[in-house]
Amino acid sequence: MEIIYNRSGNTLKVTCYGELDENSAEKLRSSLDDNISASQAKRVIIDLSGLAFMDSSGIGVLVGRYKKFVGRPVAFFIYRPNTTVDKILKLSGIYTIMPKIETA
Amino acid sequence: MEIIYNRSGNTLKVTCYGELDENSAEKLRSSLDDNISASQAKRVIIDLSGLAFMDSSGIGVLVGRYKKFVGRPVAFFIYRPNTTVDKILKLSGIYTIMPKIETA
Amino acid sequence: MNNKITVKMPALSKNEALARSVVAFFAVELNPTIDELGDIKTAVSEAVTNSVVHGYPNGNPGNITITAEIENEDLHIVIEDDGVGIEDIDAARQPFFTTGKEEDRSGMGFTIMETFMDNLFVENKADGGLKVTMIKSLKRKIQE
Amino acid sequence: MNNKITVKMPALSKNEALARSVVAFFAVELNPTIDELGDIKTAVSEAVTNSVVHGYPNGNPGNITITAEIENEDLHIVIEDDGVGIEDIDAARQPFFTTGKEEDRSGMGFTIMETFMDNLFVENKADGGLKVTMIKSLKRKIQE
Ligand SMILES: Nc1ncnc2c1ncn2[C@@H]1O[C@H](COP(=O)(O)OP(=O)(O)O)[C@@H](O)[C@H]1O
Ligand SMILES: Nc1ncnc2c1ncn2[C@@H]1O[C@H](COP(=O)(O)OP(=O)(O)O)[C@@H](O)[C@H]1O
Repeated sequence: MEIIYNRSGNTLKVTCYGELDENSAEKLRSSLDDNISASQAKRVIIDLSGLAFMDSSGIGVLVGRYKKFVGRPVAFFIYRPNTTVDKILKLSGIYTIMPKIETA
Repeated sequence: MEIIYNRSGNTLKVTCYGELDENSAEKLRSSLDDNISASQAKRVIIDLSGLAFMDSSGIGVLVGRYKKFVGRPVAFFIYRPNTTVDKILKLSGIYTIMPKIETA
Repeated sequence: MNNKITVKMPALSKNEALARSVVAFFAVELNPTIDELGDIKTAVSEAVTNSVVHGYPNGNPGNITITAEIENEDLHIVIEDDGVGIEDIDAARQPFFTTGKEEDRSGMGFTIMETFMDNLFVENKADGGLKVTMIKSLKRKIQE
Repeated sequence: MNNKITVKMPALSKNEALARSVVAFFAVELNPTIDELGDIKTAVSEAVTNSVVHGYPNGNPGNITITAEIENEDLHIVIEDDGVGIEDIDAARQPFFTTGKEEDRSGMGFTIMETFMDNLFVENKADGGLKVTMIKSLKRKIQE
């Protein structure tokens, strides 16, 4: 699992590469916490297009980040999940708290 | 296992893609027999650069083709094996009957 | 002859990727679509992760055994551990139910298995541990 | 905890690719080079192909069991079948020795296993069938 950050204005874009499962979740979790806090960005766009695989451990990470940063001035968006990942995200209802966007 | 033929003059170039093992050997064996006979080529160049995997079943196919066509006016050459395949081919001594060439 | 593989490995995080990859590789024989393969990998990953995360709460992980079998055009997958099992299976299968740390686990594992596969059976084994059976039908609905 | 997987499958041609891929996937934990991974895949393929081609000459293929285990920085691989075994193992291990059809088999299987791995043991099992044990040391000779 590789994680790349791109800052532009108030927006922090996070691109994830590889496989996101229980084994790699902790790496993404602590990386997001550190980088979001440090950046003080207002918008975090999570680009999932580079993920070859994700299971519900990924939902755990995303929902966890939402809960951690709720009340602070930062909004999360999800960008370009593949078909299977999109199905999981829909099932979990996460798009109501982290909307899916079509352009980033 | 995919097999592509290119004819130019007296030379027939055979390029193999995929994995060559006992399971796929028969396909290559009968394809070579049919195409070499039909082509009446004098030189057959077997390009192995597209092979992701080959085990000793591949040696069986190559030695078998040599024996089948020996005495007929056709010579075989091997082109671009990867490191592991090259080690197997050296071990088997096949380069004495099917020389490895550097350009094709 | 129906093809069937059995894979046994310790319930370790680092084996999750191997587990789902083996089953996916095996399933290729049934000529699945990329989306079907994604469904299968995800469902297997959920069940295997559960054995890793919930099966052996006292440390000292035991084994996970995965069986994949082709019956006609169906893929049968069984994932078993020798861990603690589940007291109330009906409750555990509800969406968002989790006994894990809320920070980490979504409680969506069984829901995903159920949605992505055609059949899901969950049972405690007589000698301890959980047995999850899932079936994916790969019959082509429209003749190609 | 040392990692160890066991895979069981029928001795069918079409399972050769799965067998070598599982072991290669497992070996990645030891951080092998691409060439080392090629050696391992090839050696496993030779042993598995032997069980498929020679183990069950009367049709009705039985199982192949593959065990891969990490011990320190060594990869231990055991490939077993329940077939006919080998009468004269020393002869069978000679380069170019084959009882297969000369058109197909090169007789180089055991030679390749021996060359590509650091240790090779071949024995008939008490209850029938062949057991091939190979060890590849993945210790980095030069500290990186
Ligand atoms: N193999 C298992 N062994 C013991 N308990 C399990 C196992 N699998 C699932 N469970 C229980 O079922 C609950 C629901 O599982 P699941 O729907 O996959 O969600 P999650 O894993 O996110 O908690 C788990 O929180 C756990 O209590
Ligand atoms: N699993 C096995 N069961 C029975 N016989 C075997 C087995 N493996 C190898 N043999 C015997 O050993 C011989 C040499 O094997 P090998 O060096 O791999 O060459 P090849 O497979 O090309 O014949 C085979 O021809 C066969 O007679």
